[in-house]
Amino acid sequence: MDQLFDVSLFASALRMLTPILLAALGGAICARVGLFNVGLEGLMLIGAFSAIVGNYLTGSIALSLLFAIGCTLAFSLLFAFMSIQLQANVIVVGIALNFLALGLTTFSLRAIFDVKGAYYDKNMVGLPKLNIPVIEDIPWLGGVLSGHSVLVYASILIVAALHYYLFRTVSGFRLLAAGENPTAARSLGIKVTRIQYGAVLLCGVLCGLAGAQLSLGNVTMFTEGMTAGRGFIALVATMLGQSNPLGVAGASLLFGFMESLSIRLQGFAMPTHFTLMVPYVVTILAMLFFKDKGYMQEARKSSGSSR
Amino acid sequence: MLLQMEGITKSYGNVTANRNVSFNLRKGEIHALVGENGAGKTTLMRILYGMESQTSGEIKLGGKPVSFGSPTDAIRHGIGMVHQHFMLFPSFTVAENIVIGREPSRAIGFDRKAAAEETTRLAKRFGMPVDPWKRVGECSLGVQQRVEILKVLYQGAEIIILDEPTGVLTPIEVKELLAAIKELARQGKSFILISHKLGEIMEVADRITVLRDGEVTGTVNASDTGEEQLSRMMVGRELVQLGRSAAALGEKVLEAKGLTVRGSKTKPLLDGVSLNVKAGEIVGIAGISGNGQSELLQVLAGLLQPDEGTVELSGQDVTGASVQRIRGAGLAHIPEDRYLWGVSKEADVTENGIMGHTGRLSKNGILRRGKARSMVAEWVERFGVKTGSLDTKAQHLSGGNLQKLIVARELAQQSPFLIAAEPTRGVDVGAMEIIHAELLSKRDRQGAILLVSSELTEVLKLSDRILVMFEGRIAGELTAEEATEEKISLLMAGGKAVG
Amino acid sequence: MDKLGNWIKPLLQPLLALAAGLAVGAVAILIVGGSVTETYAEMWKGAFGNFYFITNTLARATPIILIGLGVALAFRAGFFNMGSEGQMVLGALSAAITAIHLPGPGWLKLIGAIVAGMLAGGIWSAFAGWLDAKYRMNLLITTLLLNYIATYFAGYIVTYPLKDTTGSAAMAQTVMLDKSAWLPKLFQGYSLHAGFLLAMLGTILLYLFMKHTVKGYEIRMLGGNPLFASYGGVQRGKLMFLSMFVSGGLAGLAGSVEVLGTQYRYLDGALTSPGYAWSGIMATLLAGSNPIGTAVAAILIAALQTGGMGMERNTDVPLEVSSIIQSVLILFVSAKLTYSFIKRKKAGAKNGPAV
Amino acid sequence: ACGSNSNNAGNEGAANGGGDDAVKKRIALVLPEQIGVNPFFALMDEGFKRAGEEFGAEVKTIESTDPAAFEQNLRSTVAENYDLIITATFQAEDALNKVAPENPDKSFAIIDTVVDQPNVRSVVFREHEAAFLLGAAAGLSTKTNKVGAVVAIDAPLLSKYTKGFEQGLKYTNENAEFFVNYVGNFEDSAKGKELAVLQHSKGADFIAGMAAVGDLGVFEAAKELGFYASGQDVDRTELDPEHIVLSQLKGTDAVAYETVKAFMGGTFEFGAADYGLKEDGVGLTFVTRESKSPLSPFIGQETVDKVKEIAEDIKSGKIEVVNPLAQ
Ligand SMILES: Nc1ncnc2c1ncn2[C@@H]1O[C@H](COP(=O)(O)OP(=O)(O)OP(=O)(O)O)[C@@H](O)[C@H]1O
Ligand SMILES: Nc1ncnc2c1ncn2[C@@H]1O[C@H](COP(=O)(O)OP(=O)(O)OP(=O)(O)O)[C@@H](O)[C@H]1O
Ligand SMILES: [Mg+2]
Ligand SMILES: [Mg+2]
Repeated sequence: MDQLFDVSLFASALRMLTPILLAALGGAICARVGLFNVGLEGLMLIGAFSAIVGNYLTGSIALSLLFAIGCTLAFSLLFAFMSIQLQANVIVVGIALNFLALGLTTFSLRAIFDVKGAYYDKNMVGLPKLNIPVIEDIPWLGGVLSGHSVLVYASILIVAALHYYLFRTVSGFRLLAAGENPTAARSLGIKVTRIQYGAVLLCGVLCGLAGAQLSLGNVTMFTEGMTAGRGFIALVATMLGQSNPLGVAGASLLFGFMESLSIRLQGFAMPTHFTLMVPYVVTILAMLFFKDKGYMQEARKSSGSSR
Repeated sequence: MLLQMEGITKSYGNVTANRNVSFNLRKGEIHALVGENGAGKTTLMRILYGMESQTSGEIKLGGKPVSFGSPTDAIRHGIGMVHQHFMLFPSFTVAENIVIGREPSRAIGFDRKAAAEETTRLAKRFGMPVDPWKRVGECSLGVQQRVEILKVLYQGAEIIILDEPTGVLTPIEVKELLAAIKELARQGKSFILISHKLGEIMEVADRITVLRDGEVTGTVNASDTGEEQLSRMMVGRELVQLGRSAAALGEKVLEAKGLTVRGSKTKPLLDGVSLNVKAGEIVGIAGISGNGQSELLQVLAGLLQPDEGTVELSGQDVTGASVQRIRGAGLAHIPEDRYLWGVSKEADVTENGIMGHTGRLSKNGILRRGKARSMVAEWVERFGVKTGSLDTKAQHLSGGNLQKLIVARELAQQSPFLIAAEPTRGVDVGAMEIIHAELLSKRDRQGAILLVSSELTEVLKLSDRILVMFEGRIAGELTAEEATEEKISLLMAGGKAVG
Repeated sequence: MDKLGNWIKPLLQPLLALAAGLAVGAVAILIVGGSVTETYAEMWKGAFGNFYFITNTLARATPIILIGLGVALAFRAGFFNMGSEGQMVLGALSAAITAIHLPGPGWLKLIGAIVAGMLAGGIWSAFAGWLDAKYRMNLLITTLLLNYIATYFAGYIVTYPLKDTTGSAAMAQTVMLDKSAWLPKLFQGYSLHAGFLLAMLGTILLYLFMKHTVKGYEIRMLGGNPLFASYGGVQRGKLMFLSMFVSGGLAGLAGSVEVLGTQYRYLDGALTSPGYAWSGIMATLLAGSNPIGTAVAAILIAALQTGGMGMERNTDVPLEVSSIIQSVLILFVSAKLTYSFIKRKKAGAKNGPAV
Repeated sequence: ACGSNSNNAGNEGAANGGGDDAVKKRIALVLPEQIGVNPFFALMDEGFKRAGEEFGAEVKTIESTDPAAFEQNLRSTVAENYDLIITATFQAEDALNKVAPENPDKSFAIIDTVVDQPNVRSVVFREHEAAFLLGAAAGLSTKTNKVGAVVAIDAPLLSKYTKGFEQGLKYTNENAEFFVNYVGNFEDSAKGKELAVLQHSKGADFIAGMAAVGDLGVFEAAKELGFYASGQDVDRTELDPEHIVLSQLKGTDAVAYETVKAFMGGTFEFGAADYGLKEDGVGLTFVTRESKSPLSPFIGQETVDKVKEIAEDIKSGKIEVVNPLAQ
C-alpha cells in the first residue's frame, strides 16, 4: 500500500486535475447562466493548440497564454453567438464545436507547422514551475504541493476568485439571477444576453488556460486530439459539483486523484481495462452521495407554476 | 392627470388585443382594470411597462409624451409592475429579490447586510413585514406577493401596476394586501389594479375601467356602480344567479382515515386527517394555503404516499395505490396548479385534452386520433375555450381558457368522485359561472366532489359541508347553513369553532 | 409569389447553412491551395456520385440512424441519454458472442445475435434509468460515465477471454462470425446491408409508435411535463424503464448490425472511433427528435463523412476540411435563422405601415 | 522475400498493366488509419512515394479515419481501377479478406500482417526480435535494475513489443524488474508522461516508449527528470540524444519501396514474406543501424557490442525469440 499512496501520487493527481478543473469551472459558469456547454472538449483543444502556436510565434510564455486565451475567446464567441443570438440548440452547438475544433486544429497543424499528428520541438519552453518557498521544505507536503506549473496554483486561486465573484459581488449576483429566472431578470432591466455572453467568454478564457496547461504545463507539445476526453470529464465534474466552484473543485479533485490512482493500480494484478475504469466507477459511486434534485423539482422549475 | 394612454391599438398578426383604448390615471388613485380573460388587460399594461410596443396610440406621463423601449425605461419613469405570474428568484432571499437591479454595494462587493437593512426599513415604512433573510421559495404566496410590491417600491415606482395580485392569496392575505394598497395610495402612490374579483375591486378602487374584446366599454367611479353593472359591462349580458338545490345524499364515495404525511420538517405536513364525501354532496375545504391542503389532495390522487392512514374510494382500498388504479376506481381531478400538474405546455389542445381518457380512445394500444379530436372539439365548443385551433399549444392559451379545458376534461370522466382544486383560479366571471354550474350539476347527478379553494365565497357558494384545515389537521367542520365567512376565517387562523 | 415563398421557406435554412458550410470549407481549401470546384465535385462524388457511393453513404448512415432513433425516443420521454456509445458497444459485443456461440442454423444465430445485441444495449441503458429512479443519479452524467465503463469492459473481453487466436492474433477482436450468420448485403458487391432496412423499418415504426399509440402519447407527455403525466396516471418509473430500454436497445441494434453486416466480428474500437454515437445524437437534435427527420439528418451527416473521404482520396485537400464543413453546416442548420428572420420581418410590419 | 511460397499467378498484375504502355501504372496505398504522427505509416508512405517516383508509377496514398471508412476506401480503389492496391496492418485484414476474393483478377499487397488469399502478397515483421534486442540492451545498461515500458493499450498486438522486450531483458539481466503501464489510447501524451514519471519514481532508469504519441510524453519526462528512454519505428534518438538513447526500428519504408519496385519490375509475387533481423526489416539503433546521434554513455559501446552478438545469435537461430502472438 505504501507504493500506492506516496508523494508522487498526490503530486500527479494535482497535475491531472488542473486542466479538468479549469475547464469544469468554465462549464460551471456557463451552466449558471443556463447554457449547458458540451463544447468544453473543443474549447480546451483550441486552447492547447493555440498555446503552442503562440509559443512558436512569440517564444514568450506570457504571450502564448494570451494568444491561447484570445483564440478560445474567439471560439467561445462563436458558441455564444450561435446559441444565444441564433437560438440554436446549445447541445448541438457544443457537439458541432467539438468536431470543428478537432478538424480545425488538425488542419492548422498541417497548414502552420506542416506536420501531421503532433508538433514537438525539444527546445520549446513550457510553463515555468514554481517552487513555493516554505512549503517546498516540508517533507511530504513539499513534494505534493511544490514544483508545479503556475497554472496549477492559478487554478486554485481561480476557484476562490470565482467563488467570491459568484456569491459576494453584485455582478456575480446578477449572473446567478440571469440564470435562475431570465424572464424576471430581463423584466428588471438586467442585460441577460450580455451576461450570458460574458459567461461564455469567461468559460472560453478558462478553457484556454486549461488547454495551455495541457500543452505547455503537463507536457510541452501538441498532439492531435490531445484533450482525450478530458472535456467530457470536466462536464461531469461541472454537474457533479453542481456548478458551484468549490463543488466543482471537489469533483475534479476526486477525478484527478482517481485517475492517478488508477495508473498505480495497473501494477496490482488487475487487468488494465479495469484499472482504467476506476475513475468512472468511483465517480458513479460518489454520485450516491450527491443526489440529484429529482424529477419532481426539475419539473416544478421548468413547468413554472402559475403561482 | 398623472398618466394618459390615448388611442392605444395593439395587434398580434390578425388578433387585435387592444383597439383604440384610452385610459388615464390620477395621482394617488387606485384605478381598477377589469374584463374577461383575453380582453386585453395584460397587453395594455405590458405596453405601459415597455414590454410591448403599441401598434398605434400615445402614452403621456405628466402631460408629456413618452415612449418606453424596455422595462428599464419604464422603471426609470417611475412605473413598476407586479406581473400576473411572479417574477421572483426562488432560491434567493427576500432582500436579494427586492434589491436586485439596484443592489447596495461596497466596491464590487454586494452588501447583503445593507440590502437586508434596507428591506426591513422599507417593509416597516409601507407596513408590509417580511423576513429579509428567508428564501423566497420558502415563503408563502402572500409574502411572495408582498416581496413583489416591495421590489417595485424599492425601485422608486410612483405608478404601480398590479396584474391579478390576489389570484392566489388567502382571504386574510387579500385583506392585508388591500389594506396596504390603500395605505400606499394615501401616501401618494398610484395604482392600476387588474382583477377578476369584483368584490375586492369595489372595496378598494376609486375608478374602474372595463375592457371587452380589446375595447373600453367604459370608465366609472366605484361609488357610482355595483358588481352587477360591472359584470354586465364585462360580459355584455346578465349573469344568472345560481340556485343550489338541497343535497340528496347517497353512499360514501370517499373515505379517508388518519392520513399522515411527515415530510422532512419537524411538524407533519398532514396530521391524522379523516374525512368522507358522499354521493351528491360537495365538501369544501377552506384554509390558508400551506396548511396541508396540497398534500391532502396529492395523497387522495395517488401522487404522494401517506406515511399513515387509509383511503377508500368507491368501496376499494386505494391506500398507496398508483394514480392509474385510483383513477380506475373512479377519480377525476382538477389540479390546483394548472401549469404544474394540469398540462404539458408544449403539447397541443387535443393532447392535453385526452390525458386520462386514453383507455376509451384506444384499441389495442392504438390511439384513435379522430375520435379524440371530436371529443375535445366538443368540449371546446361547450365551455367556450378560446383557442386558435385544436393544434394550438397549451402555452398559447390564456390561463382561464386552459382552466376551462382542464375542467371539461375532468368532468368528462363521469367519475363518481371529483377533486376540484381552485377550479376557478384566474378565471373571469363568465367562465366562473359556467364552471360553477357544471360542478353543481355533477353534484345533482349524484357525484361526490371535494372542493378546495382559497376563495371563501366560492367555498360558501358551492359547498354542502365545509371543512377547515389548519396546520395539517381538520380544525373544524361546518354545514352550509351554519357557515359564515367570519366563522371560517376564525378556524383558518387556528381559532376554535364557535358554532 | 406567396406560394413560392411558402415553398422556399422550409428550404431556406438548410440552403443557407449549406452555403455557409461550403463557404468556410472553400476558405480552408484555398488555404491549402486546392481547387474549390474540383474538391467539391469530388466530395459530391464521394457521397452520391454513383450507385456505389450512394449505397456506401447509406451503409454509413445505418448505425447513425438507429442510434439517432434511440436517442430521439429517450429525449421525447425527457431523458437525456448520452450513453449510446456504451450501449452500442455492449450490443455489438453481445451480438458477436451470440452469433459465435449460439448453436443452430445461420438464421437462428442471426436473429439470436440481433436480439442479444438489443437486450444488452437495452439493459445497459435501463441500468442508468434504474440508477436515476432508485438513487436519483443524474441520467446525463451516468450515461456519459457508463460509456467509458462499457468500452473498457468490451475491450477487456476481446483482449483476454474471447480474443481471436486464429489469424495473426494481433487484434483485440473476436473470431470471425460464421458466414451463415452474416446479415445479407442488399446488392452483391456493395457494402449496404440488410441493417439499413432495419433502420428504415425502425424509423417508420418509431414514427407510428410516437404518433399513434397510447404509449407513444404517454412518452411525449412524460417528456413535456412529468408531473402532468403522473397526474394523469402515467407511470413514470415503468415508462422510464421502457423508453430507456428501447432507446438503448436501438443503440444495441446499431452495434449489432455493424457487427453482423459490416465487420462480421467485434473489433475493439471499430464502433467508437467513427463517432457514430455523437453523430446519432447530433442527427436527433438537428431533427428535434422527430424520427423521420432524424433518419434524414443521419443520412446527411453520413454523406458529409463519406463525401469527405472521397475528397481526401482524390484531391490533396486533407480530410479535416470535410469535418470543418460538417461542423459549420450543422451549426447553421441548428441555428434558428429563419426564426429571427421572420421575427424581424414581423417587427418591421408591426411598426411600419402595412404593405 | 525469403520463405515466400511463390504463386504461379505472381506476375499477373504486372502483366495486365503491361498491356497498354501509354498509361502509367497506378498504385494505391490504402491505410486503415490516418498517418498522423505514426512513423510506421509515415515511413511507409515515404518509401511508397519514393518508389513511385523512381519507377515511374502513379502513386496515391489514401488514409482512413476508421475501420468502416477503410473498407469503403479499399472498395473505392478497386472501383477506381488501380493496378496494385497496397494496404497495411491487421486492421486491414478483414476488409482485404472480403475484397480480394471478390476481385480475383486484381493485385493486392498487405504489409505487417498475413492475408491468405491467392491474389495477395503479405509482408510481416518480427518486431519481437527487435524488442528482444532493446530489452537486452536495457538489461545490460540499467543501474537500478529497474526498467519500464509505457505502452499504448493493453492489446495483443503490443505484446509483441512487451513480451519481446521482457525476454531480452531477462536474457541479459535475470534480476531486472520490469514495469509495464498502459496509457489506454494512442494519443494521450500527457498521460504517457505521467506514467513515465510514475515508473521513474519507482526506480526505473530506462523507460521504453511504446505508446505512439504517448512516447513524446515519455521523452519529455526523461528530459525533465534525467532518466533514459527509447523510441519506436524510426531513429528517435535524434530528438534528444542525451536522454533518448535507443530506438527500435521497423523498416516499413523499405518494404513499401520493395513492393512497388517488384511490381514495376515484374518480380512481384503473391504469398507471404516476413522481415526480421535477418532480413533487416527490424532493428535497433547503434546495433543494426548507425545513428547520427552520439552513443549515450548510459548504453556504452560495450553493451552495443554485446547486443550485436545477441543479434547475430537471433539471426542464426541460436537464440529463439518467442512470438507471443504465435502461442
Ligand atoms: N404575444 C402574443 N401573440 C399573439 N396574441 C397575443 C399575444 N399576447 C396577447 N395576445 C392576444 O391578446 C389578447 C389579449 O390578451 P391579454 O393578455 O391582454 O388578456 P387579459 O385581459 O390579460 O386576459 P386575462 O384575464 O386572461 O389575463 C388575447 O386574446 C391574446 O389572444
Ligand atoms: N405566443 C403566443 N401566441 C399567441 N397568444 C399568446 C402567446 N403568448 C401569450 N398569448 C396570449 O397572451 C395572453 C396572456 O397570457 P397569460 O399566460 O398571461 O394568460 P393569463 O393572463 O394568465 O390568463 P387568465 O387570466 O385567463 O389566467 C393570453 O390570452 C394568451 O392567449
Ligand atoms: Mg392577463
Ligand atoms: Mg389571468
